[in-house]
Amino acid sequence: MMRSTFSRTGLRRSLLAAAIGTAVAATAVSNTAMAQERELLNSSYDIARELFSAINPEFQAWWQAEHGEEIAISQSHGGSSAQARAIMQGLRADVVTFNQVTDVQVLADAGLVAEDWQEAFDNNASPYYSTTAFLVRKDNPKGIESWDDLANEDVQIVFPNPKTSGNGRYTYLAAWGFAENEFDGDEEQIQDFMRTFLRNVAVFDTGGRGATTSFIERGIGDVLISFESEVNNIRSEYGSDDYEVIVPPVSILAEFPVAVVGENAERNGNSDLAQSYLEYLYREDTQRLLAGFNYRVHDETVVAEFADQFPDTELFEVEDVFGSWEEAMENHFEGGALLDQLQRR
Amino acid sequence: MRRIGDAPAVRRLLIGAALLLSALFLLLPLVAIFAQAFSQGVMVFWANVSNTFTLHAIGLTLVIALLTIPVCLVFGVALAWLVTRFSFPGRRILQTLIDIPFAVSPVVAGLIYLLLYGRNGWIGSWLDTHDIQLMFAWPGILMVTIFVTCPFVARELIPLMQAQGSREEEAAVTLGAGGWTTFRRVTLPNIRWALLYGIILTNARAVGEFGAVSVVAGAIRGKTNTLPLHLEQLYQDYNAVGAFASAALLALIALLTLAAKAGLEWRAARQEAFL
Amino acid sequence: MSQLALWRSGSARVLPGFGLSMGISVLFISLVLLLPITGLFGQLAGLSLAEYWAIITEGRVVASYMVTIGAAAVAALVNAVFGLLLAWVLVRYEFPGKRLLDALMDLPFALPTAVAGITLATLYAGNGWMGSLLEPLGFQVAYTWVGIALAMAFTSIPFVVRTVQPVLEDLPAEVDEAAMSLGATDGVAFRRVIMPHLWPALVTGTGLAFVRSLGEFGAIIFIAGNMPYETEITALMIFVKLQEYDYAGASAIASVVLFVSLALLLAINIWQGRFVRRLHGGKG
Amino acid sequence: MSIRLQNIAKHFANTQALEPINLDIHEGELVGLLGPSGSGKTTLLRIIAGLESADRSPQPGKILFGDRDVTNVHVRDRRIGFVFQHYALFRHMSVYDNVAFGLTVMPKKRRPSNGEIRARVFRLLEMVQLQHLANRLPAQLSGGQQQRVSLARALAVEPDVLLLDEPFGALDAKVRQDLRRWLRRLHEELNFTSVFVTHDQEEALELSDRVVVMSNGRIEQIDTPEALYRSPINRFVFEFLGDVNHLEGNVHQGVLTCGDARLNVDLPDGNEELLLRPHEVRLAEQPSAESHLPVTITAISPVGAEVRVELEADWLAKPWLATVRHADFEQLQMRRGQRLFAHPRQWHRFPNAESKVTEQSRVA
Repeated sequence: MMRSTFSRTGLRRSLLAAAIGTAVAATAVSNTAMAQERELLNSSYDIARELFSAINPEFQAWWQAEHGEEIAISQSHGGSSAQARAIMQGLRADVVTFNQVTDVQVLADAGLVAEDWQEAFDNNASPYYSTTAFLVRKDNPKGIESWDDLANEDVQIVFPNPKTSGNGRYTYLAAWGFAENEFDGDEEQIQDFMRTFLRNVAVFDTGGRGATTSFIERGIGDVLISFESEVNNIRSEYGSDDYEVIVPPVSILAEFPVAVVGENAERNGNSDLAQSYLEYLYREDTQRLLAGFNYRVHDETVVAEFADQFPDTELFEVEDVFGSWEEAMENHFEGGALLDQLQRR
Repeated sequence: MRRIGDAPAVRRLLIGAALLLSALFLLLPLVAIFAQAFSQGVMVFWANVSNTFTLHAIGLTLVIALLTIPVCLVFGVALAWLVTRFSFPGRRILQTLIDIPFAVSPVVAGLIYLLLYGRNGWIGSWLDTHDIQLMFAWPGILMVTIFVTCPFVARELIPLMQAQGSREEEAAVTLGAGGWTTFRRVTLPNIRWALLYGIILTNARAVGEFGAVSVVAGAIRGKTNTLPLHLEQLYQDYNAVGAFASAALLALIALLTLAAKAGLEWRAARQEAFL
Repeated sequence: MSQLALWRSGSARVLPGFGLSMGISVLFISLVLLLPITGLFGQLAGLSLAEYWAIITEGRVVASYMVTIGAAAVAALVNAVFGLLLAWVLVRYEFPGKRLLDALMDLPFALPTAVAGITLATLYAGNGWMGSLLEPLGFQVAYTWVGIALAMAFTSIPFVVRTVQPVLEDLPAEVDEAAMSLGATDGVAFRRVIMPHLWPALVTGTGLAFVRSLGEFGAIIFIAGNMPYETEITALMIFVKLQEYDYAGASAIASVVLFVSLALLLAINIWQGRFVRRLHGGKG
Repeated sequence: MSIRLQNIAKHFANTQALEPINLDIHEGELVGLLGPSGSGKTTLLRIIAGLESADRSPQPGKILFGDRDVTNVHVRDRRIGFVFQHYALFRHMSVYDNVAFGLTVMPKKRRPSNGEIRARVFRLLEMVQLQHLANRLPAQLSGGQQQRVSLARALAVEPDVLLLDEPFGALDAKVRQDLRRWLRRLHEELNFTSVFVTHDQEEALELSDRVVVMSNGRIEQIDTPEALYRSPINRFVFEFLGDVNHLEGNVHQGVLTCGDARLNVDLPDGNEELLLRPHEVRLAEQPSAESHLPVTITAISPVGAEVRVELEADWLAKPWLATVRHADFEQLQMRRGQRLFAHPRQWHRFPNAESKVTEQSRVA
């Protein structure tokens, strides 16, 4: 009797403790949320976290100086497509800074972003750009210099799955663009090349960072294909002695489009802030910061400063080879389209 | 007493095999987590853990777990009481329905909530016009967490309450006890260990859920990042040590959970031995 | 309505709380479980039967079924053996560290799957602790279907152990003794006397482990390699469809997994019920 | 097959379950191990079976079946039949499969052919009168039927000895009676050596050729039922074998007094406790010169061969029980509340329970 009363009180006590804990923790969370005044949410692709972690404080300071207002900036990162989907389903992002035009276009089609969004900012609303480049192991043992070397029999490639990653799609389109040029548009040869290229893939991670982990941490493959900015960042992160960056002579222009999510920004009362935030990306200082992260930029002064860092490369645009992003998506990436056909066994 | 498989050679072989396999299969991953977390020293580990975003993720994770538990508790007890104490048409169907969360892949679980409560969903669009946001905010995380954890308490209780039968409750009712009194004084003492075990399982899953939460959380660092999401982001950011530091925290929660469970079982066994 | 009143007045309604518990249960199940599921079928309604069929029988998706089911089957079978061994050792023997081993059994349930995923990938990659031992022997685990099966086995082992353990505990010592007194050797007694009692639990546990493996995503995705036709699991195909904004396609594939899983769970429930009734009399 | 136990002892942790025991059981004998729970009788049976092993220290014991030393022989090779208290039938096997089990698990060279197994199983089922239930599962049988299956199963392997652990303990009185009689007949027919455990003295006395009375891990007495009942070796045996009435008082000059009760005894002065069986108490309307033991009837049970009468008195700590012939019962017109005088026909006395030596009685 004694015993059972005892443990019943014990039970009650632990439930009580749990309830109190909940209340305390809940207040703590809501406090952090309440503490800020205006708050801008930037929804971005998954590998831009460090980049915007560097830009945001600069912008906050600038805005404070200009407008005397303290603001907060939140970041949401994920696969660019997943981010767009989340916004369509109600993620209240004020601005998007993506790595693929189609993902912004989806929002425009849904009416969340102005239809003429590409005209809203300079350079097709792409404050910086990059291309697709290779990261190879020390001394480049497989002698990889360009895309055709990737179709060699003994080469193992690592890049993210084009189905799940914008980064992976760029790689696929870049290889295709190269082949288109190399084989003068001979569809059969292009497809043969692409088939071999895809067969050399060792691992298809779902995102860019997963591919990096496979290549660096797990030691898989001879070459990692990713954005030029990314491979340079990886090299400086993991040691310039162990890896080399190869920028192929021909590659694709990867635009990093930005847009204000009009509906959300308006609703959040952040329209002015959102506009300024994206404009801020074009300022010389910011462009320098972007170049520091190995992105190619448009500002003449900064371009001159960083000329050594970015080798001259022939960059073709998606529109040049594939007509438009819509056509590229439809012909290559949709279920049953070329990518699926090329991978069929 | 002699039993099958008692021969020393057999015994040693089986125990050895079990220990070896468990060590390789279960213990080694656990060790690896902590080894990775501390691979650059305690200070780096501590820096990662005491980071604002990590702390926030811990806080959010715990709040979600603590809010999930009472909901699952009420539902689990109500359902167990219903299907073990009454017979009515559709009882078996109810019992199978609670298995749905086990059959649904967590990513799909997140998706179906998103489709319903997201801006384009038929409830979500109504909510949106009234400026109520559930998805990509903590209520959404809570909702999917409840979805994936709701079977645990019920599943623990149902077999036990079935085995115990309703004789004791009937006796209480004949003695004039009311419903609540009967439950509190007769039923609850009998099921409390199973109940606590159910809560522990619920808690473990609520703390660790990744797939479903990742779909509805929106991954806003410092706002809707739970610990498992935070871990994944750190991993994505080449911060393997940071990721494993978070993993170590989650593993620590897991270990505490296991310890709590072992403690409960031990207590329950001891109590049984006394009776 | 009158029917409701009829079974309300039945003799089984001695205990209080029927209305309350029914109310809570039905409300909860409707709101939390059924309502969202309708969203899934809402998506399916937008597809014609032919479209639905085309999506779920697409070559790459079918290949992913093969990979998923194959790996889940291997994982379940491995767990059946390993789980039985562990349950046996935990119930039948006393040895130092037994309580620790017992507690360890729940680790895969308690450990978030994402954590399990990155940890297993780290361990079994070519340069990981296990991988560096196994790969020189020509045995590659990470990024092959073996890795998938491994991750599945890890996340589902407790199902087998925890369903077999109580049954084994409840098996009276006399069953062993009767078999031995009749001259049966350990092997024969185990096979013919003990196993028949364990079958329902073992099949249930293995079945649950299998169902769990079919849906697992977080733990597998890091170690799978995700090569089309080779190491892509069905959950990834759903994920891919989501990335393509193809909700209907995702729902279609998800519905296949859902139906298979539910059918299996139902089959397990029915089979187990029948078995238990047979052994314990009742409506034999 | 005879059974010989030499120096068999058993410890469980710190408790001595069996003190070193020696016991000889002759071929064809049916021996009952009788004692209260915790007396070590089941442990002893399980040691004979090989389900438990006897202590190896301080001195190793020895178990012989005939000339065969089975001390270190595994239970499965001892050629015993064991009938469990709760039957321990294999729930997933039919009655037929249960009985056939022992035959089907024999090593190939000893195993009878399928036809022979079948014939033997049906012969056994016929013997236990269950051939019509061969295909049933154990859960579909009554307790008595299950016990008979259990017995048939144990006999199927033609054991050297048959061991039964409280074989009828879980059955109701009527079924017990039938089974007891039936087992006795079976034993006489087949003439195997059997040992059974029971805590029911009636069962032990009725069934056994010899009874081994045990308490606290010791053998108190081994004897035929008759000898045991007539001349129990000590107070424990006496008390355990049947109902006992106590008479405690002070003896002074050959008269024992207790309150207003008196009894002439031929004993030295001092405190004494006398024990009487119910049938040793005679009831009369008058006291006698020898005894003055006034009692009142508090309960009467006229069921059975004799009438059982419960008696109370101020001088009694516990009520007495007397068995009276129906003729006497009618003659005295016994009814509740009636005052009578008790006259011991005989009494017993164990002056020193510990040293368990003396047994005295006297015809009154």
